[in-house]
Amino acid sequence: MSANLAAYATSSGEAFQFWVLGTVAVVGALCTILMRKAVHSALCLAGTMIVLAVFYLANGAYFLGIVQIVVYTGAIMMLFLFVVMLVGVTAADSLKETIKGQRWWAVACGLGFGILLAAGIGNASLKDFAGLGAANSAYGGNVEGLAALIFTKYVFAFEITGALLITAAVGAMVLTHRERTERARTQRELSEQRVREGKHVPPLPAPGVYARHNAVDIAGLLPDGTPAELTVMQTLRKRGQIRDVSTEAMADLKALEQRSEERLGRDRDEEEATR
Amino acid sequence: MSQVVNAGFPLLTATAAVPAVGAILTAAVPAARRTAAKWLALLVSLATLVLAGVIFAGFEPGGDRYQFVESYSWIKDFGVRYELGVDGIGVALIALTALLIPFIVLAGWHDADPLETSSKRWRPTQGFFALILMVEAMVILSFEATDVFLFYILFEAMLIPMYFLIGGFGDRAHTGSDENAAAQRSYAAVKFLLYNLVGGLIMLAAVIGLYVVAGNFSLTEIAEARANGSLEMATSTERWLFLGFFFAFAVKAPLWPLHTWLPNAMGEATAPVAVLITAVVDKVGTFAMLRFCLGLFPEASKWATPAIVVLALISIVYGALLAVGQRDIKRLVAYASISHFGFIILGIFAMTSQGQSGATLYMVNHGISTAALMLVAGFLISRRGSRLIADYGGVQKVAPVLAGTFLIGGLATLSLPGLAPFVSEFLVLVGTYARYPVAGIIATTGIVLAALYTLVLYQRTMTGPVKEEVRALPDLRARELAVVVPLIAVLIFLGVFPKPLTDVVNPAVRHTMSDVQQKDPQPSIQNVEAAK
Amino acid sequence: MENLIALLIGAPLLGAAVLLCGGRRLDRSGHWLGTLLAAASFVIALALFADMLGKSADDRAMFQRLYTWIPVEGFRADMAFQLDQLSMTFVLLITGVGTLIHIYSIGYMEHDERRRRFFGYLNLFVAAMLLLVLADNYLLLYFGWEGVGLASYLLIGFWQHKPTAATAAKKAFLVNRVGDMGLSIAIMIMFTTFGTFTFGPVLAETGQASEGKLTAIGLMLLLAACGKSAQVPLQSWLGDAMEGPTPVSALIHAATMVTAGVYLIVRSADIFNAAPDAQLVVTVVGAVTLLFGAIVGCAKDDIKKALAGSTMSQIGYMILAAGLGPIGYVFAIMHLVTHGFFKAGLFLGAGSVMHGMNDEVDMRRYGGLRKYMPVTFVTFGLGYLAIIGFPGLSGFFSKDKIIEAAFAKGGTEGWILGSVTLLGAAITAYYMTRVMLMTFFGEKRWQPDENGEPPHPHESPKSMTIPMVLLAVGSVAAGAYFEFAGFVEWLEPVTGFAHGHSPLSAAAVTTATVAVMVIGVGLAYLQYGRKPVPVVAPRGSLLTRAARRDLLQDDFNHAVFVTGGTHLTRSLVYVDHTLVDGVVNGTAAAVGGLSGRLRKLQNGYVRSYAVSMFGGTAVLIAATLLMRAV
Amino acid sequence: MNPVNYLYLAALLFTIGAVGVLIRRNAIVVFMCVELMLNACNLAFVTFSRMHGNLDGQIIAFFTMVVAAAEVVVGLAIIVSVFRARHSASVDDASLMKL
Repeated sequence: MSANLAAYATSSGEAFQFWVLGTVAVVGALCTILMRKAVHSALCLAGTMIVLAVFYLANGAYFLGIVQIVVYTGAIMMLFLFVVMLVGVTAADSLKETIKGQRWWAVACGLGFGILLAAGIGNASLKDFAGLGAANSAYGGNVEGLAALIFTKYVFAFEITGALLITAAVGAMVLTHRERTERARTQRELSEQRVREGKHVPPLPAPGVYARHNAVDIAGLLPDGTPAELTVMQTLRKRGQIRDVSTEAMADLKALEQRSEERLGRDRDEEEATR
Repeated sequence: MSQVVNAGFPLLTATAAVPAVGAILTAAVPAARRTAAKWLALLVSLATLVLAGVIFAGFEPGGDRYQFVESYSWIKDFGVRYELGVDGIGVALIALTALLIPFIVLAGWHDADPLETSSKRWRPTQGFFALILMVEAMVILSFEATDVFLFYILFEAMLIPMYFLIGGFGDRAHTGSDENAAAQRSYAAVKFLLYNLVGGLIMLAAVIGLYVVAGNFSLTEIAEARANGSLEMATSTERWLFLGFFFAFAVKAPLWPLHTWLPNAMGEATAPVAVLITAVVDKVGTFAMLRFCLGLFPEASKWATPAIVVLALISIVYGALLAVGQRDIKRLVAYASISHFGFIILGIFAMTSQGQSGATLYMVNHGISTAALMLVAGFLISRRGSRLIADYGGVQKVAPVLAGTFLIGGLATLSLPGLAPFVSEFLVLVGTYARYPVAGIIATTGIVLAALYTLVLYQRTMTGPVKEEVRALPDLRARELAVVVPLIAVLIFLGVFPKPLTDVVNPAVRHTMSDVQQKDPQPSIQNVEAAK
Repeated sequence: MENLIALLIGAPLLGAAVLLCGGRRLDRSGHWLGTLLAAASFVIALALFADMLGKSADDRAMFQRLYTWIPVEGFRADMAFQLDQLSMTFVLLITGVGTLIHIYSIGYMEHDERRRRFFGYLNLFVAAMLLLVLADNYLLLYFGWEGVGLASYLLIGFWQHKPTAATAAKKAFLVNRVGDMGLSIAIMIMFTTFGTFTFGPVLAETGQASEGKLTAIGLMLLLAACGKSAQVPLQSWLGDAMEGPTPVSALIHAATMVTAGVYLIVRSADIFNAAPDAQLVVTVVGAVTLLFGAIVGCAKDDIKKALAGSTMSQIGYMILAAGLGPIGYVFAIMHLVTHGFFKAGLFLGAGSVMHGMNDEVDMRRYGGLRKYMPVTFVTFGLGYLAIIGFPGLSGFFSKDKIIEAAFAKGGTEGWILGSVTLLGAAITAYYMTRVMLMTFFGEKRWQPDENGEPPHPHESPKSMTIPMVLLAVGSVAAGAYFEFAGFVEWLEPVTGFAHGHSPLSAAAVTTATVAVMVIGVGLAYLQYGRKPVPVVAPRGSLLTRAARRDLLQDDFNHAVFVTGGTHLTRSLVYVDHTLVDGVVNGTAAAVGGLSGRLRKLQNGYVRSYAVSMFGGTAVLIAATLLMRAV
Repeated sequence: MNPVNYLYLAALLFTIGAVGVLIRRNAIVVFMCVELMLNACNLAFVTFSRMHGNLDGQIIAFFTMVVAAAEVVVGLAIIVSVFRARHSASVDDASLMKL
């Protein structure tokens, strides 16, 4: 797609691209808000963003299109994913609404808002559009044009956003970083403490790792079949991400016993029959 | 008056600035130096008194209507000016305010001492005196303001220090638990604030309306424009604006049925603060009726007069009857004040020279007489620790000087001739009778009722057998005498020789009468002697 | 000489100021100072009197203008004095009797620790009373009028520790205030009618005013006079006022202050002359009070209250005379002066008796005192003879003239008024004889006081007896002196004088007067001289019982004004709290309730707030679009 | 095709984002929705830039991205802190503002 063409007219190719990718973008957006797992939402959002990057390119904003992919989708969304991991990637949100009427109000407002926006756009006289050909070629290209503006007209705003970014970086560090206020206790001290308190003197019990699950989030079962939460690591316990397989295990056990019973019964019957 | 005169020393600004600066300095005194704060406050108030004296002496009764004029542009876009000027009424009331504050400070000397249990860094004393001085500054400035907007700002701003004075420094003499008293106090303070805020809001609407109609805020310019016909105002517009202003002033004054905040506020506040409310701050309301209601809306004032006269009469009789029924000394004085404010408003709206002169004198005299009565009552209450009349009896026997001064304060309240309030009350009555004979006669019953509540109060507290609880009551101390004796001296002086006051008030009343285009009713017989 | 007028007032005023502000260091000398200043005032009065006598009859009035008291647009009240023959008469009476009573009080109040203050109040009273009679305008008169009311209040309640005294003082002031209302309304009407309230112009212009206005002024002045002079219907305070020390009763509530009403009416003679209706009401009030007081006086066992009833009745005579117009004014004043002498003497005598009887006031517990208190007996007896109108004594001359004038009113009115005055004279003789007999004659009925001490009657000290003697001399001689020295001519320039046309000859009236007097004395003798007097009062007839209770006036007042007023104030307090305050508080509660509901919208959920924001944005956009569309 | 369609798309995405902010409780997802709204705006800016024929719209979009990046950094840091303290990333749990 040549720059000139993109500048003042929309080719039928672009129209096709718009309708296809636009659909993808909307679906992605919808999935973002409807997926129960945050990680799925993030991935859907990333998809929408990539589609938007294509649209930027189609609109003659080459620099922004690349930045959208590299910075937004590549960096920011990945940051999201990191946080999702930290918070618990497997955690699925309940989509059940807890505030009375909230969902209906939200949808109603959204509908109304959207209609109003559309009405506003429809009302505006947007029939003529100039195209970017001249603007992009004035300094020899889109990037050069942007640079000319950023470093002249918008230089102060640019400098201030720089300051903002640094502040944000420092702020994020301050917020998340925890200064250790006391010396970390050595392993020796920890074990001595355990002995003194008389709790868990031996190492903590291992999780109930089955071959089938191969996971550390499954509590080991006590002899009566109830899960021992102590066996799961602290982080997962706090997140509430313990998978309880006790009922499953009990059911398995029961089935096993029944099967063996049957087997034994059949054997006995056969014995009796043979006798 | 449109030309701007800024020559010379800004005396009016200085008179308001001295207490304002004094308030800030007082507030800044370190926590440990309480006594220094008190003396500072007293000195500042005395300095203000000196300045007020200079104004009083320098005011030329025969000169311009507004004197000592200062005018500076303030908010250009809306034509708001910092414009000051005093007429005789303003001079009289500034003098009253400046005169009373030193006594209020002196009377409240120990009212805001921190309790022994309170923290060392807690500095109520500084705050108390600073707030009093701040109120003084605002009240004085509001008597001087000839710009409606400036006046409105002060009218409202005054509420803030008053709120803290009422809610923060209650009477330590109360019945029931401390928590209960604190709740009552905060109820009273909030009630005071709400009533006055609602009044102020309505006034704000009227102020804006006035701006829309007149295009500026200058009292002198608007009045002049109205007088020479260059500013036409539709009848209904004028009436609505008048009502907006009047409502705010009627709340402040307070006029029946907007009076119920006063007994609460005066009952719960300390006696000096109660005096501050009724003798100083409330005067802004009646003063503003004279200056703004009559000055800006003469036609509407005349239109509303019958209704207002009726309300004022109700105030007089109703306030007095309720005073008779009170069991609490300070609430009794509060209801008595409501009755007196009825007289003041009656005098203003009788639209006769005598009535308006009387009303103006009444404002001054009521301030002094109520101060005398209330402050002595405060001394009494602080001794016994109770506000209930029934808790006293026979005080006259153990503390004769206290009882004597209390009686004189009471006699001033019931307008005994020879004491200042008589002159004003009689003028109001005569002025009212001249225009509305029936109203005059009804108002006259007020003098019987005044005697009733005053003497019943005196009889129940001061006479009779000495009650056990009051047996050890000490008589007035030197500081307290220093408060009461000058006030009584002023009462007697103005009672037999009110000329210094009438000299400054008369020309102002003449101007007001010409504002409302009213002439005194002439006697039915033209007397040679009287014509002279 | 004119400049001395202010000094008349100034001397006792100075005394009052010094004594009341002076503090304890004056306790030992204060009474001398007070007496001295009162005497000084008397001396000044004598000097002015001498000066006045030297002038021609029409040129005797003197004026002194100090300064303008209240200068207001269209309203001027001067601090100015007028001393004419009428005022002079009063000034002499006030300062003369006042000085005597000051002297008497030195002895009477000797043991009271607050004697200094008592003298201060007495001086204050003298000053205020002088102001009242010297004022040259009604407003200044009002000043003095209230001033004497205040002094009366302070002196009745002098023994404030007694609840009865404090209540009596309050009652006196309040009832007087009702009268004062009349005076202030009268001044207001005057101001709107004449544009002034100075005596000269007002009285000179009465001819031009409408009769309705004048009648209104007259009635209002009468209301004032009723309050001050204890006339029906405002008489109820006088009996209670006897709670004050006896010298006070003598000076204020017998000789001077209570006669101020008479002064007011006589001073306003021109107004009343032009308002016959008002005059008629005046005479009716006088006649009713005359009988009322006399009946009450017959029933009281308290010696001072009996005398108080008598005072009321005698002032009734004066008011009646004043209501007769020019034929009566002079005699009203004449009776006023003679009454000042003998009633003051009687009260001082009563005080002397109480002084010797442990402050006992019940006459049923006296008896046979003439031997123990000879001076008191003689002086009291002379006063007694004077009041009942024993021929040749002062009361005889003055009362006889009033009775004569009453008949001279003419017509049916004249007959009725004349008969009433005659009847009054008979009752006067009766109750005064009763007092005399019960106190000084008969057997001893003395009872021990509450401490169980029996009384030891003794003659009072010289400081008390000398004033009594002097007053007795006045009681005996004043009438004859006035009769023959030309009292009528003295006052005529001020009050005017006219001879009435009596249907009865002067001799016939005199004979009738003496006859009814003898009948009254005789009846009393039959009842109290021949029979022993019981110590405990018998139940008595219905009238007696009513009279003991002041003919139920107090009961009426209590039922109507006190009880009614209490209910009214109570209900108003309730209304104020619930209704007036309630409306406002109700509004506040409504707002509070509404905000309580609205508060629930603030559920703290960010998302909920976000919906509001979002919805708000939508509404804003809609509004913008609509505005553009419009 | 008229480029106005891009604007309609932007409006649609913005609305979806807004609704998402309102109905999701997970703070991270809420943030994602905010990002979606910002992106929708950017799309509008870019389209306007094309319509007007100058690059200012793109500049604004660029600044939006920068600010969004800063916002995300701080916002996520806050989420992490809150999560540490309360073991929850639900915005409904932070409802201390109610009376």
